[in-house]
Amino acid sequence: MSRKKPRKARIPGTPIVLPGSFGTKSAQDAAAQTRQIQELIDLLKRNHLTELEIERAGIRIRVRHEIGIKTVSASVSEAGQASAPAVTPQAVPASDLLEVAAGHITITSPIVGTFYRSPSPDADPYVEEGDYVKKGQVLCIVEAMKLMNEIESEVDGRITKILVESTKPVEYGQALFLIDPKATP
Amino acid sequence: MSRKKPRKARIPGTPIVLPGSFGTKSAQDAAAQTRQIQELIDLLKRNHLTELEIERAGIRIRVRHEIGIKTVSASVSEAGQASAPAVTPQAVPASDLLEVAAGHITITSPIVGTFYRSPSPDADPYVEEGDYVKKGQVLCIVEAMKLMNEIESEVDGRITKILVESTKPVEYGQALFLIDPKATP
Amino acid sequence: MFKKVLVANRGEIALRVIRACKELGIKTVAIHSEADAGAMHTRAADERLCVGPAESALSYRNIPNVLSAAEITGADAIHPGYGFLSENAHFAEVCESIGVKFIGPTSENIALMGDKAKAREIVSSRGLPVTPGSPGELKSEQEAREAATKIGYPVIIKAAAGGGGRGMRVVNSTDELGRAFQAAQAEAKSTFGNDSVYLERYFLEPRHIEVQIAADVRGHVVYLGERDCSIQRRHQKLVEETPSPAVDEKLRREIGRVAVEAMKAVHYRNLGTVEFLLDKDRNFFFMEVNTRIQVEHPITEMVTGIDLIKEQITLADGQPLSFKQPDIRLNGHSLECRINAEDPEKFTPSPGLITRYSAPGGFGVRVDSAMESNALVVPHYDSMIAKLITHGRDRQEAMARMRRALDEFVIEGIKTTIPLHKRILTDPDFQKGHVSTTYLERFLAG
Amino acid sequence: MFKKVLVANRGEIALRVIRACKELGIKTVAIHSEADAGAMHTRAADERLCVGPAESALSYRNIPNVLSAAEITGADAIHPGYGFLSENAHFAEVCESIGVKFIGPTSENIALMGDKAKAREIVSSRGLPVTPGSPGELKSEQEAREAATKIGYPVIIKAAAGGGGRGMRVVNSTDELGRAFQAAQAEAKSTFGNDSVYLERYFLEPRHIEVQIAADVRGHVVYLGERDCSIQRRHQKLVEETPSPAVDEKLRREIGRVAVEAMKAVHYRNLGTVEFLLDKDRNFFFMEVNTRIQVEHPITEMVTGIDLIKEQITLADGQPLSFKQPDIRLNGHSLECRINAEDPEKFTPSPGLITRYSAPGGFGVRVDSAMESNALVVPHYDSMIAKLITHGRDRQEAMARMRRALDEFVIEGIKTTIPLHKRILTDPDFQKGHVSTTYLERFLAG
Repeated sequence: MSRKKPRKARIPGTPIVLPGSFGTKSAQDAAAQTRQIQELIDLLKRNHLTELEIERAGIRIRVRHEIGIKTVSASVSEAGQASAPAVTPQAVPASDLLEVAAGHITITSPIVGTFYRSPSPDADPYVEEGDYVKKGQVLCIVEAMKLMNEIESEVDGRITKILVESTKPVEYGQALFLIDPKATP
Repeated sequence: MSRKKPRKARIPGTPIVLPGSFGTKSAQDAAAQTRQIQELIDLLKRNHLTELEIERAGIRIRVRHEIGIKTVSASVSEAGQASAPAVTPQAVPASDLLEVAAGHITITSPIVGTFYRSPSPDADPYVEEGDYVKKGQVLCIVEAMKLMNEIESEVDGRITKILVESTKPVEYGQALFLIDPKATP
Repeated sequence: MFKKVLVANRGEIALRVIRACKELGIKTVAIHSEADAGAMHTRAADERLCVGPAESALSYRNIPNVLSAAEITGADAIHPGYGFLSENAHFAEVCESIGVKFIGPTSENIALMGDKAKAREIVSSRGLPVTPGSPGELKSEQEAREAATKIGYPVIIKAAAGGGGRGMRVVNSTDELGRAFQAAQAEAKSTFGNDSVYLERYFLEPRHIEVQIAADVRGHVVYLGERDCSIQRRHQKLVEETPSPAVDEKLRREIGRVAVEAMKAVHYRNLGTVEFLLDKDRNFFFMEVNTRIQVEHPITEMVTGIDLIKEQITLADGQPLSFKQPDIRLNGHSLECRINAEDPEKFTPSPGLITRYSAPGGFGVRVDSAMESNALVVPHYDSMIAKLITHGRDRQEAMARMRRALDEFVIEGIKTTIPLHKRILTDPDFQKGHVSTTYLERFLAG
Repeated sequence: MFKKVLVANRGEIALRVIRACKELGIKTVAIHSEADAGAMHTRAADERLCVGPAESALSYRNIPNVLSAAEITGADAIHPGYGFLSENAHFAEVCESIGVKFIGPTSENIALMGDKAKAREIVSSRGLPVTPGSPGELKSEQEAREAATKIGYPVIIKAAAGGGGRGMRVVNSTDELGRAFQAAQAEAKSTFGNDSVYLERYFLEPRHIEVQIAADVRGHVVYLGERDCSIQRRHQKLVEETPSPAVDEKLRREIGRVAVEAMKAVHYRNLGTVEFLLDKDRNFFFMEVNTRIQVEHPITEMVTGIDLIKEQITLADGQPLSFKQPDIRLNGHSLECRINAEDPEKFTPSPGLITRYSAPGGFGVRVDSAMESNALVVPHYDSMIAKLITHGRDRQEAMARMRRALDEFVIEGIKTTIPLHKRILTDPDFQKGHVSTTYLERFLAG
């Protein structure tokens, strides 16, 4: 799980992958689940929470409300038929997280620090919106404790949005870039 | 309003009358109102309340859950087109209250005191279950502060249930008798 | 000791009394109106009983029903709280006559102190300072005019049976006297059923200082410091504190001594509050005695550590005072904000459903309230829904704590006076302790 | 004074620190893991920042991320709370090196007191009473055998880097020693990464008595009374109180003097707690020093009136102590019950959604908690969800108040230890104050 690596240089960003479906078994289940998710979203909003997670009978639903970004995202992962353990100290593997958005992959910050779009103040930015990038290409730097941590793209695709201004602080897990993995030059 | 009379002998009981309908204007209204009432009932139960009353735009809804008797009763009264005053210190007139039950009238205690079924320990009870009673007939005594208050029937009918044992304490508004007003000897 | 106490009240004070009884191992009976069925105080008690419809005259003030409730539940004492029957001498007398202990002063104490003019007369006759005014009831406009001329304008005409600002008229000059006298008399008659009025000097920017006293059946009387209740709107207190920023140790002892003497003079029993007016030159004058536990009693509890409700109960039981005068040490400073279900600017009542309620907590914060999420604030009674009380090592800390507690307090679904309290607590005049009974009026206008 | 404090913790202690900062007019930054996004402590702060995933090693204990969070938010001090990084000398040192004030003792204080054997040695060298035991680390089984023979059985082998009962073995006779020594060493190695162990006399039914001390940069040290934390289950405290029923004024002064001397010997700064063992004959022995604010600090606040978190902050700022030894008066009695999200009989964790939360209130009741209705108790951290603290004029009143407050406390949706606390509070032995560190084990078995 790349997002659990301790701070070091060249930490690749953690992509959030959009799945084809919620992974439910039937249309009925899907409808029930949608309702349940809606209820959770309501509960979330009503209580001014930013995150709510419920795990029951192998289904895990997590609803999250990014107060800064003002979008509601929901993720569902199914742990199969076996009833899930009561206590799950492990975080969900990044690849199981789903972004309910326009089919884009999000590159998030794996550490807390200051976001820089270029290697030095007078250098050009690593990337601009609209650029095509390759997996492994450096997208930005997050500086923490005087160390420059280069953040790489984990996919090929096109930068559709740069979400943070250069020199701004970023928290752990904060979305930095949106990449369209289906775009080709 | 008889229920507001201060304590004195021969206070007639306060009947709770069952209406034909909720008095709504259309089927649609009725459905919306039913939903609203259901919501209130849920709110009531969820919060372990015994009573909840809402007044808005001429509609007044009151839901009540008698913890002792374990039934849920709801009452609705319509104050016409005029918007109701924000503050209504007046109690609902007894005749507007509806008992959602088996078409029976409830005789309640207008005072706090001790319930006696007979005028003296060695006398016969005023009435027994199954008896036919006339409007104005004494049904029982509620003793308070050494004063014997005779409780009369406000309707003709048949005593279908005596709800309190003799010598037991009763609170204000406590149901004492159920009377079937449609029964004839 | 009592086995079972009936609490003849509702809301936070009913809950307060029930809590004290629980800690003393005494069973409790809650009474309630139909509007309060399921209210928190009824759930907190061991037994509950409906005593009438929403109108308090037919339920909480309904003496036959309240006494019947005590009778059928076997309660051996009644705590009246404040308001309702708490200062009803007839009720206290009937309780005594049927062998149910009234937790409060004697019916004679209540009757005497209920007649404000007479109370002033007695206190004055002992050589204690009372506000300069007519010696007793004013029989005519002429008498009023003579008294006013003797005392000097401005004067205030008050109803002898009064309270809460009703039947009061400020008179600035001889021209205004005639009309004011008649108006005050008429209002006294219509409000209290008694047109007896008296007259006092009217002070500009005075402080309302009151002294908590406690007296046992042996006649020992102790004072528990003062409370400064100068922040009032239309004679309704909003913020109270102890000690008063205007009272030093020497003045405290003087006022305390006067309060104790006044209470001894009338053979007072149980808890009571002696109200004084403190002028700008630190002269103080007796105003009246409140023969009940007061809304703002918690701030005295915070600085003395003494549970005043428990003390009321044990005193009513005939036990001696649990402390002597030298035991009373005032530790730190305490403030109380009364949170009302009202628009914080227009002061219109705001009853309704509380959709979310979350009270502040932590060190030095006390909340006395019978509210919770999904509770209904019914429109039939007083609008006060919570008392927020803070304690600190000094006034600065108590104020800082109050500000952070007000910030934490969440009450949604209705309007409350919390925003007003936040404004007061950040006002430089308040922070410096520069307040009087006219402070709030100016503050709201400014 | 600090402008902005980063609170490197979560739950009730994070909220506690934020409240203190608010009252001091200091801005706050909350950090949180992904599992705690939206937790109450994050909403109470002025700023909030995610520092990692649920696992505390990658978030709350993640030194680079925590320090980066301080850096990018411009915080000039960090309060570590308890647990997590609070007793990490390396963290304190790095804070100092980058110019962010660590609110707590010096890194040297932490490092020294973290080595329990060395701490005992220093204290013992000053002629202060320590539990009879090996002078320092035991290099071999043979050394352990000699030390045990000299001290007399039973003895207890402890990990030098230990805490919380890990790496401890009671040895009743010479036969058991070999196996116990090896087991303790292995467990110390695996738990703390350091197989250094030492040995002490093992007492039957001792009391755990700890003394709160505070020290400023000028070297003034004051003690703030003791806390009796004898009620423990597997070395986890459940109920604490002050004063201890076993400590009178004379003993308090003796233990206090020893605590102050020990802290002066190591040039201690800021707040700390000196733990003692008190045997049945009222002999007391130094055990160790906790170099953090403790969970049970509120009971000391209740009886002294002093806000210990604020004192930590002003001391870290270099200000002198806000009190001298004679200012410390213990008013009344205070108890704390730790409410855990656990099955009250099997002690299995009970995380989940709190469907209804209603905390007790009123006089003498304090709740420190970051819970509310619809809050989620996440399974990743400590199970303590609330501290219920009561204060009374005496032990009787504090206990009665605790019983009624426990009755009022509503937490639905998960299991809590409230039923266990109710049982303890009504147990005759507890009520008489007849407890020791073995009390709870017997109570649960009985």
